[in-house]
Amino acid sequence: MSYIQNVYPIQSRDAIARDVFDYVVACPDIASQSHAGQFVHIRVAGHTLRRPISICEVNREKGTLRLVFEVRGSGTEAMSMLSVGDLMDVMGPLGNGFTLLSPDSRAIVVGGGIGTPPMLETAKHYAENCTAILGFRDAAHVILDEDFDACGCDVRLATDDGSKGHHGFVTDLLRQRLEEGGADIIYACGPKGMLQAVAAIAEEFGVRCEVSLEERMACGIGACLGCATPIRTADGGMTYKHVCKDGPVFDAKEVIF
Amino acid sequence: MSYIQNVYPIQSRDAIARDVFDYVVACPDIASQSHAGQFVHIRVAGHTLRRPISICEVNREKGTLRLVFEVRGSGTEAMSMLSVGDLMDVMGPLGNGFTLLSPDSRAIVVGGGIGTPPMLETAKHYAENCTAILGFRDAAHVILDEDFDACGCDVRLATDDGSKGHHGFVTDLLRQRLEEGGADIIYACGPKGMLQAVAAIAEEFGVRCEVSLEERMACGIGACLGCATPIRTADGGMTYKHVCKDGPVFDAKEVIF
Amino acid sequence: MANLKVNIAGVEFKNPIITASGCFGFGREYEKMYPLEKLGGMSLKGTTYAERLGNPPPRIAETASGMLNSVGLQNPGVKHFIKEELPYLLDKGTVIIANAAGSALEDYRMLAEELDQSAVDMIELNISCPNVKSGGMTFGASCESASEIVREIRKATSKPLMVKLSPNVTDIVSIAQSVEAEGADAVSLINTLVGMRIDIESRRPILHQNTGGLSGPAVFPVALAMVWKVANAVKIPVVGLGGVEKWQDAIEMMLAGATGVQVGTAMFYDPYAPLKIIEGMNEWLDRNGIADVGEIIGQVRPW
Amino acid sequence: MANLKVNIAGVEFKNPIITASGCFGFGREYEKMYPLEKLGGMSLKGTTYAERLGNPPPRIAETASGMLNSVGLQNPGVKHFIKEELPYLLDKGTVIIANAAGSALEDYRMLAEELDQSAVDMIELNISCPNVKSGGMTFGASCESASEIVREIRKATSKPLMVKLSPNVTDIVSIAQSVEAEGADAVSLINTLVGMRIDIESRRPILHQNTGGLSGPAVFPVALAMVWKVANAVKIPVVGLGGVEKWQDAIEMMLAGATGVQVGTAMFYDPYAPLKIIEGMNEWLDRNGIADVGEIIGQVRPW
Ligand SMILES: Cc1cc2nc3c(=O)[nH]c(=O)nc-3n(C[C@H](O)[C@H](O)[C@H](O)COP(=O)(O)OP(=O)(O)OC[C@H]3O[C@@H](n4cnc5c(N)ncnc54)[C@H](O)[C@@H]3O)c2cc1C
Ligand SMILES: Cc1cc2nc3c(=O)[nH]c(=O)nc-3n(C[C@H](O)[C@H](O)[C@H](O)COP(=O)(O)OP(=O)(O)OC[C@H]3O[C@@H](n4cnc5c(N)ncnc54)[C@H](O)[C@@H]3O)c2cc1C
Ligand SMILES: Cc1cc2nc3c(=O)[nH]c(=O)nc-3n(C[C@H](O)[C@H](O)[C@H](O)COP(=O)(O)O)c2cc1C
Ligand SMILES: Cc1cc2nc3c(=O)[nH]c(=O)nc-3n(C[C@H](O)[C@H](O)[C@H](O)COP(=O)(O)O)c2cc1C
Ligand code: FES
Ligand code: FES
Repeated sequence: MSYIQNVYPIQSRDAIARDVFDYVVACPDIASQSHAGQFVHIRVAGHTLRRPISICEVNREKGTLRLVFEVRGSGTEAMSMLSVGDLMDVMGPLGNGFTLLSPDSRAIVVGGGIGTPPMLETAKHYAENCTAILGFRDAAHVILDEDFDACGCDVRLATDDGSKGHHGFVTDLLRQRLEEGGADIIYACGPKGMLQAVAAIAEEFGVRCEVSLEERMACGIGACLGCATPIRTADGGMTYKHVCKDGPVFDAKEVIF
Repeated sequence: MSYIQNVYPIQSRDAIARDVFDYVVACPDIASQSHAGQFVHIRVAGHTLRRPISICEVNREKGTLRLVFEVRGSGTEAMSMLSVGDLMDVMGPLGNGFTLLSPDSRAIVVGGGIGTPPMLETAKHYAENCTAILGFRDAAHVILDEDFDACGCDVRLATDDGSKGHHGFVTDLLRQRLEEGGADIIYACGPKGMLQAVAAIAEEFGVRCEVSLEERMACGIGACLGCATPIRTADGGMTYKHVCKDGPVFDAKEVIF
Repeated sequence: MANLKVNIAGVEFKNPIITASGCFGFGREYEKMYPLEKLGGMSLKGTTYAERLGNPPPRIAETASGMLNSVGLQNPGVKHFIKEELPYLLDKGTVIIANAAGSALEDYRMLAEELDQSAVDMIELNISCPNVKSGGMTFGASCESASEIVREIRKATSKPLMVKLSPNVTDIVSIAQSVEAEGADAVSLINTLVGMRIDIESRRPILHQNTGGLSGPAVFPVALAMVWKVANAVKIPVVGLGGVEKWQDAIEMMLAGATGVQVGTAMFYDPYAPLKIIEGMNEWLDRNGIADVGEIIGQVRPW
Repeated sequence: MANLKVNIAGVEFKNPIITASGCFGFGREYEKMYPLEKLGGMSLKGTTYAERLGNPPPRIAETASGMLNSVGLQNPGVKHFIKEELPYLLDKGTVIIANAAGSALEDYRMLAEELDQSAVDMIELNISCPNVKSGGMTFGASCESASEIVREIRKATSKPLMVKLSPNVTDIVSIAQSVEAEGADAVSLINTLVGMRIDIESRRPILHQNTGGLSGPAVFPVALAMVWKVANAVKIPVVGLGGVEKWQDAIEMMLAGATGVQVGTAMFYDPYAPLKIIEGMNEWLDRNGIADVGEIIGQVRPW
C-alpha cells in the first residue's frame, strides 16, 4: 500500500442541506485504492493543517471519490468555496476502513448527522441486506437518505424534533431493528455519545460492532502521533492508538469512550 | 481628506509585458479623490502586509483606477492571479502625489522600468507640453509607450541593450532634452540609482525636480513609522520622513540617496 | 447590547479594545477612517524623554502570518508629545495611554515625571522593546532590572501604571510578579518576539537592524499562553495583545484572563479591525446571553 | 548539480535536509510516499528510556501559519526502538539520528548508554520538549541544568552528540555556549515555542494539556534569529529548524549559519516538502554558480 497526494479537479459540487456540501473529485489513482470507511486528507488554502474527510462513495470505474462534509469552521468553509474545475489537494486513501463481511450478511449501518456519509459505501456493499439507521437534528438536516434508498437498503430515519421519521434517537431504531431480528455486524459513525450508546446496544445483543472515530489530526498517516484515542488493552489496561492509522474504524469493544 | 478602504470589482486585466499586469478597478469613491503620484495599498490573500502600487491613471467619470505592476515576489504574483470580476481590497488614495504646475508648463517625466506607470497620469496633465523619457531593460520590457504617445507627449525611449530606442540610459536622453531647451519641472520614478542621476542633472540645469521613492510599508498612512527614508534638513542635518505620508513624492533636493 | 465597560487600574474603558502602541501613531491617521471615540482606548507611539530618530530603513519585513519591525522608537520626545499631540487627543472620548520608553533609568524617570504632570489617563511602561540597542528589552529581561525600573517610575508618578512585558524571557510569570510587587497597577503583554529574515539574493538581513520584532497572528498562541499564565499568577489586571485580529481572538484573550485587549498589526491589513472586534464581541455576548463582558474574564476552564 | 554534502559533527549527510523529530515517526509512514534515501537524514521520534503513553487527546490545535502539539513524547521506549525500529532503518541510505528525551538525569543517562551501544549515527539530545511535566524543557531552560545533563550524557556516549535547544529562554546563546563547553558536537534549534488556543464555546483550552508547542512557518523568523545568534557564538555546527517549508527558507537558515536544516510541520501539509526543498536548493545553487552548498553557510552579511 502507498499513500498518494496530488491535486485533482472537482467534477461536481452540490449543496445538499444547510451548510452541507457534496463534491465529486476525479482522482483515479486514489479512488482505485479506496475502501469504505477510509478517509482523505484535504489541504485548504490559508490553513496549516489538512482536513480529514471520509470517503462517502468510491467509483473505481469513473475514478472518482464522493466527499460530503459540513461547514464547521474556517477550513471546511474555505473548502465549500471551491467550484467545479478547481483543483483540490487530496492525500489518501488513509486509515483502515470497515471490515466488510460477505455481501449476503445482515448488516446495520448507523449514521448520526454528518457521520452519515461514510456509511454509504458500506451500505452499498450489503445493498438489500443492509438496514440504514440515520439520525439528524431535523428534517432540514437530513442528507443522503435517497442514496441509501437507491442502494436497496431498508432506510429508517430519526430526527431529534420529529420533523421527519421517528421522533427520537437512532438508538431507539437500532434496538427496534435488533428486536425484529438478528444482524451479523453493526457499523456506526456519529457523535461520541451516540457511538457509545450504539456500542452498548450491540454488546447487549451480542452483535459485532465497528465504530468510526474522529480526532484532531496533523499528518494523517501515523507519523506525528497527534490523533491519539484511548483504547482498552487485552489485559484491561489503557493505551493510545491513532485514529488516522489504526483507525478511524475500531472494534467498538476496544474503544474507551 | 479621508482614507477609504473597501473591496472593489476588477473591470479589466491585461498582461502588457513579461510579468507586467495592467488592471482597471472600479472604485469610484477612491478615484474621485485620487491624484497623479499617489498610490493605493492592496491586500493580498495569504499575506500580512498590503502591497503599495502607484496610481497609473485615474478616470473620475468612470470611477476607475488603472494599476500597472510587475510580479516581483509572492504578493504581486498572487495579485496577478486575480481575474475580471474578482474583488480587490484597496485602500487609498495614499501619499502626497506630484506637484502639478499649470498645464502649459514644460514638464519632463522620467520613468525607469516599473517606475513608469505613475508618470502617465502626470504626463496627461501636461499633454503635448510634456516630454516622456522612458527606460527599460530591453524591447520586451517596454510598457505604456503608446499610452504616453496617445496623450500627445514627446516620447523618447531608451533600453539597456539598445533593442528599442536609444541604446543607453534615460539620463542620456534627459541631458539631451535639457540641452535642446528648458523645462519647468522634472518628475522621476525608478531605481534609486536612476533617481540620483536624474536629480544631479536637474540640479546641474537648475530645474525643479520631484522623485517618487519606494520603501517597505506596513500601515501606508503614517501610523507605524515603518517606511522611513533619510531626508536632508534645512540645517544640513538628517531626519527621517515617511514615504507613505510625507511622500512617496519628495523634492529631489531633500532626498539623501 | 451587553455592557462592554471594563476597569483597568482604576481607569474606565468603554470597551476592552485598545489600539497597540506603535501601530496607531498618535491617532491622527486612523481618525481619517473612523472616530476615535469608538475605541476603548489608545496606547500611543512609544515616547522617550528626548526626541529619537529611530533606526535606518528597511524597518519592515514580512513573515508568514506576521511581520518584523525595527522602527526603534522614532518619536518627537515627551515634551513635544505633551505640547503638540496630547491636547488634540484629550476630547476624543477614549482613554489615552502614553507608552513610555527609554534607554537609561534616568531617562525613564524624567519621562515619567513629565507624563505625571500631563493629562494622559495611564502610562504603559515599555521595558520590552527589542529594537533599541541599550535599555528597552534588557530592562524587561530579568526580575531584578524590571523591579528596579518599576520602583523608580512608581516614585515618579501616581498615574495608573501598566508595565508592558517582553515575551523573550524564560519566565514571564516571575517578571510579572516582580513588577506587581513594585506597585505596577496592571501589566500588558506581549511585546514583539525577536525575529529575522534574510534576502537570499543580496545575502543581507532584510531589516537594517538585522533583527526586529515579530508581531501579528503568528504570535497569537504564544501571547495567549503567556497571558493565561500571568493572569493566574498576579492580582493586578492583565491586558492581552499579540496577534489579535478577530473578535474570537479577543474573546480567547479575555477567557485566558485579560481585562483589556490590544490590537496592533491587524490594523495594517484591516484598518477597521478594532471596530470589527468590538462589534463581533458584542454580538457574541448577546448571542450567548452574557450581560457583561466582565463575566468572561479568566473563565477558561483548564483540563 | 552542486555538491550538497555537509558534515555535521563528523557525520556525512548527502544533503543538508533532515526530517525533524516527532514529525516523521520512525520513517515507515512517509516511506510509503518516497524512498528515505533521498533525505540527508532523519531525526526520529523522541525516545525515552522506558515506554511512554504520551498525553491525553486532543493533542493538536491549529494556529495562524502554525500548529500546537502536546503529544508528550509518546514512544515505545529505547529498547523497543533498538530492537524493532532501528534494524529496519539501517540500510535506508540516510543518516539515522535518535532523538533522546527523558524526565530525570538518570533516565537520560541510561538512555544514552543504550543508544551508545546501538547502530544510530548520531544522538540528538532533546532538552527542550515543552510537553512533559518534569524534565524536558526545564533542562534546557538554564545554563546550569543544560551543562549538567550534557556533561552526564557526554560521559555515557561517544556517539556524535547534538543538543536540541529550547527557544523559550531569555538567552539561548549562553545555553548553546554552555553545552558546547560540555562537549556537545553540534546544536539544533529550535524546538517549539509554548503556545495555547482556547475553544471559546466550550471555554476549554483546545489541547488537553492546556498549552503545547508551537511550530510551523509562524515561528520561522524566531528560529532564524536564534540560529544566526548562536552560529555567531559557537564553533560547533548548528542545525537550524523551525517553520522551514520552502527551499528559500532552508537557504536563509544556511546563510544565517546552519550546516543542516530540519523540516517538520511542513510535511503535514506537504508530505513532499523535504524533497522539494532539496531540489529547489540544488537548482538555486546551480543558477548562482555555487559549486558546493557549504559555501553559503553563515554567509549572510549583517548591516
Ligand atoms: C477520519 C475523519 C473523517 C471525517 N469525515 C468527515 C466527513 O466525511 N464529513 C464531515 O463533514 N466531517 C468529517 N470529519 C470532521 C472534519 O474533519 C471536521 O469537521 C473539520 O476538520 C473541521 O475543520 P474546520 O476548519 O471547519 O473547523 P475548525 O474548528 O476551524 O478546525 C480547526 C482544527 O480542528 C480540527 N477539527 C475540528 N473539528 C474536528 C473534528 N470533528 N474531527 C477532526 N478534526 C477536527 C480541524 O481539522 C483543524 O485542524 C471527519 C473527521 C475525521 C477525523
Ligand atoms: C509608493 C510605492 C508605489 C509603488 N508602485 C508600484 C507600481 O506602480 N508598480 C509596481 O510594479 N510596483 C510598485 N511598487 C513596488 C511594489 O510595491 C513591490 O514590488 C511589491 O510590494 C513587491 O511585493 P511582492 O510580494 O511581490 O514581493 P516580496 O519581495 O515577496 O514582498 C515582501 C515584502 O517586501 C515589500 N517590498 C518588496 N519590494 C518592495 C518595493 N520595491 N517597494 C516597497 N515594498 C517592497 C512588499 O510590499 C512586502 O511587504 C511601489 C512601491 C511603493 C512604495
Ligand atoms: C511597527 C510597530 C511598532 C511598534 N512600536 C511599539 C512601541 O513604540 N512601543 C511598544 O510598547 N510596542 C510597540 N510595538 C509592539 C506592539 O505594540 C505589540 O506589542 C506587538 O506588535 C504585538 O501585537 P500585534 O501582534 O497585535 O501587533 C510595535 C509594533 C509594531 C508592529
Ligand atoms: C507533532 C510534533 C511532535 C514533535 N515531537 C518532537 C520530539 O519528539 N522531539 C523533539 O525534539 N522535537 C519534537 N517536535 C519539535 C520538532 O522537531 C521541531 O523542533 C519543531 O516542530 C519546529 O520545527 P517545524 O516548525 O519545522 O515543525 C515535535 C513537533 C511536532 C509538531
Ligand atoms: S494525525 Fe499524525 S498520527 Fe494521526
Ligand atoms: S508604512 Fe506605516 S508609516 Fe509609512
